[in-house]
Amino acid sequence: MATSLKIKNEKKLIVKSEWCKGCGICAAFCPKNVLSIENEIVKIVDIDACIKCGQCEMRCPDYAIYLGGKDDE
Amino acid sequence: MATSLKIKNEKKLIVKSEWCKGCGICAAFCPKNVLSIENEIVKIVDIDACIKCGQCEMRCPDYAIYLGGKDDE
Amino acid sequence: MSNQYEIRLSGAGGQGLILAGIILAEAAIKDGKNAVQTQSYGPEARGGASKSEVIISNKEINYPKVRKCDLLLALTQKACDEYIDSLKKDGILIVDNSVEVKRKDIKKFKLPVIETANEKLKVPMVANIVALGAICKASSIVTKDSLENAILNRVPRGTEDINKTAFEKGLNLINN
Amino acid sequence: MSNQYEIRLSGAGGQGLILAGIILAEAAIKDGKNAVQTQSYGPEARGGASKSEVIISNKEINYPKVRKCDLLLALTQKACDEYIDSLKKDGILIVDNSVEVKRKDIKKFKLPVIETANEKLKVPMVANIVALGAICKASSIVTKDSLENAILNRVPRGTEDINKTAFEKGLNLINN
Amino acid sequence: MMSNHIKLMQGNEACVEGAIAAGMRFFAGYPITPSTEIAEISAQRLPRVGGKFIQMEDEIGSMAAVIGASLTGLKAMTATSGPGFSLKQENIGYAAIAEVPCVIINVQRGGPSTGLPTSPAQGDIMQAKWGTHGDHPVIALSPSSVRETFDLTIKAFNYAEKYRVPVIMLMDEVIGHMREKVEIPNREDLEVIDRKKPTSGLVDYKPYRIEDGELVPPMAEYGGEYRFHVTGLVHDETGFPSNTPKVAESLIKRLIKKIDDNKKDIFLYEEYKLEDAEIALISFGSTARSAKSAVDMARAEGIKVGLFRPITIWPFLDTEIEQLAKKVNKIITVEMNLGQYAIEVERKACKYAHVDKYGKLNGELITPDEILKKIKEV
Amino acid sequence: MMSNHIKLMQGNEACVEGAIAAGMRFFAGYPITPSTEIAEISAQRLPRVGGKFIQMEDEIGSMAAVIGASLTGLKAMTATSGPGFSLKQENIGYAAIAEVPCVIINVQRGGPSTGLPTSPAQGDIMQAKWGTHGDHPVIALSPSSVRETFDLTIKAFNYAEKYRVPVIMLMDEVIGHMREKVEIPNREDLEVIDRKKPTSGLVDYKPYRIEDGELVPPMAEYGGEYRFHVTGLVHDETGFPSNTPKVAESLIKRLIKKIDDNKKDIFLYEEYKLEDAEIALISFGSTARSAKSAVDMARAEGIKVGLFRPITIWPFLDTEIEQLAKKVNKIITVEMNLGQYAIEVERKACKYAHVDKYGKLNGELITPDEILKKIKEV
Amino acid sequence: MSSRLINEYLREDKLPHIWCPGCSHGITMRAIVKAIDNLNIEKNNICIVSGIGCSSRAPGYMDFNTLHTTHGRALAFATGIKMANPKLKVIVITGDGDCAAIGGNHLIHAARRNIDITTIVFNNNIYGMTGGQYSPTTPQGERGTTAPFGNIDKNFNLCNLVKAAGATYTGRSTAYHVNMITKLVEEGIKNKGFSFIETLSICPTYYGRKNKKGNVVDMMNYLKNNSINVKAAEKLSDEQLKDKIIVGELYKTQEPEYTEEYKKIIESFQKER
Amino acid sequence: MSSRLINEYLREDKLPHIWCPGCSHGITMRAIVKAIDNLNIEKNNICIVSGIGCSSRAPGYMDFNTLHTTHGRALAFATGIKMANPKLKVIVITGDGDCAAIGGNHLIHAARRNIDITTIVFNNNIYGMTGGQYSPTTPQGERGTTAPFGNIDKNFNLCNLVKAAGATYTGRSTAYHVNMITKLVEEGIKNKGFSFIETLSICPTYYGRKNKKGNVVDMMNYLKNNSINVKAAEKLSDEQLKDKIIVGELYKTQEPEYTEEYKKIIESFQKER
Ligand SMILES: Cc1ncc(C[n+]2csc(CCOP(=O)(O)OP(=O)(O)O)c2C)c(N)n1
Ligand SMILES: Cc1ncc(C[n+]2csc(CCOP(=O)(O)OP(=O)(O)O)c2C)c(N)n1
Ligand code: SF4
Ligand code: SF4
Ligand code: SF4
Ligand code: SF4
Ligand code: SF4
Ligand code: SF4
Ligand SMILES: [Mg+2]
Ligand SMILES: [Mg+2]
Repeated sequence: MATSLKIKNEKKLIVKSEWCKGCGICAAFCPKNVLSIENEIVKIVDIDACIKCGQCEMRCPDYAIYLGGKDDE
Repeated sequence: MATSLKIKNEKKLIVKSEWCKGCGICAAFCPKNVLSIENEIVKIVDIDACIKCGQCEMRCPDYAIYLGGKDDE
Repeated sequence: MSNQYEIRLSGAGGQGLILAGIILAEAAIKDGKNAVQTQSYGPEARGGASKSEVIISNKEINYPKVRKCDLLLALTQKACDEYIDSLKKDGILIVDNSVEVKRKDIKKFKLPVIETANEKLKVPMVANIVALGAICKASSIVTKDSLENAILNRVPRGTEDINKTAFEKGLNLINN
Repeated sequence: MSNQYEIRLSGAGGQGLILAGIILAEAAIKDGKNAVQTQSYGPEARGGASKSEVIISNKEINYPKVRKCDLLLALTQKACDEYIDSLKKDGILIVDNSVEVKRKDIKKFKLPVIETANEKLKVPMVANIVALGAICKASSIVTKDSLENAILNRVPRGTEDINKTAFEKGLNLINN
Repeated sequence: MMSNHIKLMQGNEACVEGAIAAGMRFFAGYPITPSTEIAEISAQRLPRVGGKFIQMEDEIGSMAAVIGASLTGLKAMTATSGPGFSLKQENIGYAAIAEVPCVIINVQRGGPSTGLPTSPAQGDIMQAKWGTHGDHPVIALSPSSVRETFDLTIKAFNYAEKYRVPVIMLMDEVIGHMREKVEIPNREDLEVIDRKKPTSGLVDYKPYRIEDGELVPPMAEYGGEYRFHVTGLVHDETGFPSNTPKVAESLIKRLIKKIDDNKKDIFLYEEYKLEDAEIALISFGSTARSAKSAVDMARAEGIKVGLFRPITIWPFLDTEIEQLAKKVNKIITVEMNLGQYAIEVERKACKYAHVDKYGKLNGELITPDEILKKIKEV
Repeated sequence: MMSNHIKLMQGNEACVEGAIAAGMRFFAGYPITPSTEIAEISAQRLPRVGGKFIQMEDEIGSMAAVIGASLTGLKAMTATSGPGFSLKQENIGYAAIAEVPCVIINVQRGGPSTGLPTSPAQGDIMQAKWGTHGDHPVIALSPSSVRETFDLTIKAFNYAEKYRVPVIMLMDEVIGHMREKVEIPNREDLEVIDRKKPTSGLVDYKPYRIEDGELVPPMAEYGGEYRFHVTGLVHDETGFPSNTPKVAESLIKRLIKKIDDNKKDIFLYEEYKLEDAEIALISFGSTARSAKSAVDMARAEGIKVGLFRPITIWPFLDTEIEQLAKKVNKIITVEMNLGQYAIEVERKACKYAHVDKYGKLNGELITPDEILKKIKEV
Repeated sequence: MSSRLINEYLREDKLPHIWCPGCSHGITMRAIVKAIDNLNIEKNNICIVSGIGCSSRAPGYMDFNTLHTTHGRALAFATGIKMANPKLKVIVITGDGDCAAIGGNHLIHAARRNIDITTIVFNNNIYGMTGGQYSPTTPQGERGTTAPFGNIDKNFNLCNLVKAAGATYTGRSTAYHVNMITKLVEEGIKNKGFSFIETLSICPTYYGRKNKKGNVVDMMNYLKNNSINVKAAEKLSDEQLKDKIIVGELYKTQEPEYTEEYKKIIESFQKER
Repeated sequence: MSSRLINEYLREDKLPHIWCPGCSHGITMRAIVKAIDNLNIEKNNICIVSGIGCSSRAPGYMDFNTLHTTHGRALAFATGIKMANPKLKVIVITGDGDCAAIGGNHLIHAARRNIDITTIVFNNNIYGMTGGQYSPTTPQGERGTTAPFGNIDKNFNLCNLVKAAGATYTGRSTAYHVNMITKLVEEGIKNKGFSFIETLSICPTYYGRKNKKGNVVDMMNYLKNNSINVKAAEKLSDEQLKDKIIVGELYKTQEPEYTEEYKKIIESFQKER
């Protein structure tokens, strides 16, 4: 739980689609329905709703979605 | 414990000295000091004291002492 | 060796190409021919095969792997790029219409295999059967009856109809 | 090979014959000779060895096992019966006085080895050292000094005196 | 129409079908690529015929369970690949000295160690004979086709039961995984050999007593009429351990002799276009298929080459190879290793013919073209 | 007086002393007759020199622990006998493909299986080379005396470290258990070779990169400057798995070549009275002692016989045996098995000399008289 | 580009990894790396050891000293490493097949010795790599390719087994409870002794398909909905806990550590001189 | 002549056995045979399996179907036998080294499967046959030839381990408490499932000598004086139980037995036809 608290809000949600295998985990467990799977790849569908909780990053088996930014974590 | 009770009193204490290795267990745990070890072999030293409890037989690692008789056990 | 027909079915894991290979081989056997089917494996058994090969012949088949093939099916660009060179001159190439091909010295059929399965039939899983239909039409290596028979024998119970349809759609992708 | 002296020490497990063999070999080495000691094993390492063999030579020793021996020690009847035939004609036999021997063509020493240890010294464990004393006197294969030295080197600390006495008793069992 | 008996079948499947036809009623195994299908299909098939399948905790346990099951009278088999085959070695030696019939399938993959787990190889040829410690007998067979896998699995059981010996099937990934047209023979047409049971009285029964003129003792089963002791120690005819040099020598020599004296029965091989050949290829398993193609290709170019295909790998086809060497000028061994069978060939052939070897172990089946090239070189 | 350096020493003890002199600082083992003293003495000795001893749960674990320890930079050894040697095979193959230096002592006893646990044998000669699956390199040495056991254990470590290969010491019960006069050399007089460390930069470090003209990659250690990956899969010079046929072929070929190309350095043997010999005995380990006695006995009767004693068992002394075969008329191999080394000898010698074998496996050391008889027979 | 954690601790050039879409092995690997990051351990002082299996492929992606051994033997190799160089933090990544089937003996003996190794088992209740055979943790009645009629083998409770064998730290989490994995691994590494962390994992490709467990998300939801924290579980009856996955720190104690004890022997000789 | 029990159930021509004077293996062997006699099982329906060790030599003396296997593997051989012919009563005789060191994996897996095998371990806390090396049950601090400075390995509590692995019956007795061995073996055989009986044994030759435990009688007295029945133990504190040997029936439960479950699969196909 410590982990998600640490994430600061200036972070940006980044998708690395080359690594995405479209499993759907991130989308299913995003508390804000920010994500959706289209053509077996994750898509950000509602970035404004994103609360940067980091759950998608934490559960993505392929490290294809994460909160990044200048001062990386 | 069932075992020793079953043994009937008409049994005879028999030593098979060829098999005895003189370990001394029978003598040590005979409740009536019937046995003794001499020259690395068990000897019956006080047969009259024997209550035919069978403890010697039960603990002899070499089956060299036992209660036997006509109607073997 | 000249009456030996060598077929390579390629694409991504999960596209059912091993099953397609098995069905092709079984159809050939129904036709009274000899057949050998092989496939390639990923790390240990995982990963899944990305290609399946079938050799059909009237004689004994010795070397069981496909070398230069007479017919190549490629459902993805990657597969096509990797195997296109193994197709014989004047060989038959069946590719999904999403795939680009440069070679000219071959008989090329660029067909909406995946689209047919996904959009016409709404069952992506039957792309392999659509492809078999096309192969049947493009070559004459197995008879239509045997192939249909082999398909119906192998597909899961309850899916016979959709597969039959897929097969026919595949046949119809090539009109000559 | 003729200057090679072969010794077999036999008896029951637990009589310390392996140690005796080692001591003999070490004494020979102290005398500047070559020596090889081997032994026999029971089922896996258990059981314990019933014989120990030593070859002493001025030259390289090749075959390390004792064949026909020059000297046989037998502390039990069983051991004597088993090995008596391996003693060379005119070889030296040292047996405990409890042991019966028929062979005549040998130099026989029938000595109260065990009795000396048990009754004179009250330490059954030193029978092997008593025997070494007898061997030393009966043969001249190792010098008394080296043997005594070797014994004192090998026996457990604190038992030097009793072992020294045992050795001397052994020497004195043979008076010539 | 495809008859009921004609099927497209995978090599590993044919192995199980052959085994069941031979009477296998027990399988213990541990999954490993590329042999896993043998376990999987056995799990499916055995309970249907009243047999037993068990997945053990490892390969050592599998081999042990197979020996245990065989001692109760069931025909028993295990299947594995390189790493598992290495682990089974200790207990294979046990089966050899205790003379417990069993069949061990090794679908060879690229070694050493984990190596190339999904690629074919023929790198365990020597291991099949020498993998366990001490001199000991084994029989090893190597099929070249799916149908032959079926047939040889039956033979493997037959040899195992007849000679009370572990029999090893050296398949390879290509043969194990390829599917091929197979005509399954009728049950009635199959020769199935069962182990010989003792007939002696209960009192004077000795589990390892050899009857006059025989080399293999009849075998009772646990749970039957006779009670007996089995050990991996050197033992005499009573089955109890003995340290006597004579007993030891005669036991091990008999174990070897029972195979050696029956080579005629055990030697299997195929000759292809050897009648007038000047060059002989020697190859087995999947590479023999490539070699056959190469022979045809070479013949088409007028080169007089033929193929000798050992089916029995162990005992080594000594007399046959010597014969062959006398007939041809050159021998080329073709195997997916660095020349293991070649060692034995050289030993028997070197006086009579030049022996050359072609080996490869890059995870790919040797092609006919490569062989043809090699033929032209020598 | 006996000097400090002159001692009566047991073979198994000399093995440990040699190992410690060579720099062994890790031993993992599991007791088994007749090798147990090696574990016991290692347990006594190692902590005194700052080394580590561990008794593992079995032989598989022992072999694994030895490889693990070696990867941290320690010189590591294990010791066992037949059954344990069979169990170690899988991980010996791992050491071979991952190129982890280690020494495995096998004090041979009577096999197969539990066999004759307290009796000598030389039945694991072939297993030392072929016991694990797949083609792979090993070096195997066989001492004939207690002193040589000391020396060869040092050599075993030297080869292991120099060539990054598992080295197997094929002792036998006689050599392991006999006590003999030994003069232990001074530390300064011993040649001890340590593994070559990498010198490349951290960034472009590749654990299996071969420097020009070399065949053995330098070796870093876990916990040092470099981080690296080790696997039993076929791998490229980065140490990561690869399925490319080229990578596979070149890896395995290099593994074999690094030994083959250095045979000169690895070949050890002794020649005894061979100058004018018409008959050559070939024998190693304890039987070579019997053979030497037999040579002397035969010479005394005017028979021109000599002894060739292989000290290096694997790689096979091919050129030397061929040379020998050209020089003599007859060769007799003498070993406590049914003729394992003989197979290799036959292969190399058959063109030039008649090869006969004398083998025995009844649990007793072959005697000089038996050999003499055999000499007279041929 | 990828996140700092991935960039710093994984071998990015080896990614994307070979695991199937939705395989939870990637989730667990990241959670472990996160624990190492939280503990701030020097990368060169870490050695990660695995056996063979899908899970055991993890070390190949992790930028530490890494060792991919033979099937089932990771803990025996690791024991050699830890004994030889006790300053290394040794972490074993293993699968249910690797550690509990073929590797069971090394598991109980490493636990018994209380050697300072942290073992994390990616328990997906199946042999993934060889294609879906049942494992010693496949629940009774479920299917695998070698249990076509339902598995009759009882499954191990690995944490109980390892505790009975002598481990001084055990914990269980699931691929859904990622932060808990990280926390348990941190505690496991900190424990001077043998630590065992079981992570219930999902193999959609084989276990999921064979047992009709739905898609990847269904399987994750199963883990989410059927887990209960050990603290909460204490208050419930056995009946109520039936079919529940008890997660959290299960056992923790302190006992002499193996390599420290051995060090004392060595030191006793150094003093002697 | 010898007693009826010996005469009827042992192979008298193999006696006297090879065990050392005072070795308790002979006592335990007799106690087992007594249990069989009490249960009146047909000799041909019993199969006794062992590994390698002094203890594992027992089957050679016992007049049943007997199998002396490889070191550590008795339970795996026995599993094959029981699966193949479930009507056989399969009894495994093993040593602490044989079953808990090299054979540990087969032990926990046989327990897990709850296969109907009765395992009796002759636990003398040492490897007797190879000459006194420490075993996984040698108490910490004690000596063996490979633990010359005192054993730093923690020892297994075998009954606990096997219970955690899945055994449905466990019990412990000592070579002094002979009738209790017989009773436990009887109950173990009657239990339809995996039963495990630990008998604390004495090895005067190695364990006794190495650890200055006195003579044979002293060692027997130790067992006598330091044992406490599990019932009595329940009332005592951990402190009071320190260094005590808890004897008696330790665990008993009922669960599906492996070969019976497999039989159901076979029968389902027989019905099908
Ligand atoms: C000695 C040996 N036996 C069998 C195998 C085949 N094998 C590879 S991985 C594996 C099982 C892996 O299962 P698990 O450890 O649960 O890992 P997963 O793939 O499920 O993550 C098996 C049986 C092998 N490589 N080596
Ligand atoms: C594979 C293998 N490893 C080692 C041995 C050597 N060995 C024989 S018995 C034994 C230990 C026996 O100890 P235990 O089981 O406790 O029986 P005990 O002799 O104490 O009754 C060992 C290590 C062997 N025979 N086989
Ligand atoms: S969890 Fe990762 S791999 Fe799965 S869909 Fe989301 S981004 Fe793609
Ligand atoms: S950071 Fe949280 S809210 Fe934003 S996309 Fe990821 S899971 Fe959804
Ligand atoms: S217990 Fe048996 S062996 Fe021991 S002294 Fe008594 S009779 Fe002899
Ligand atoms: S039966 Fe009882 S009283 Fe009699 S000698 Fe034996 S132990 Fe003593
Ligand atoms: S097979 Fe299962 S465990 Fe292996 S990568 Fe795929 S999902 Fe993961
Ligand atoms: S060595 Fe120990 S266990 Fe073996 S027979 Fe002797 S006393 Fe018994
Ligand atoms: Mg798994
Ligand atoms: Mg023991």
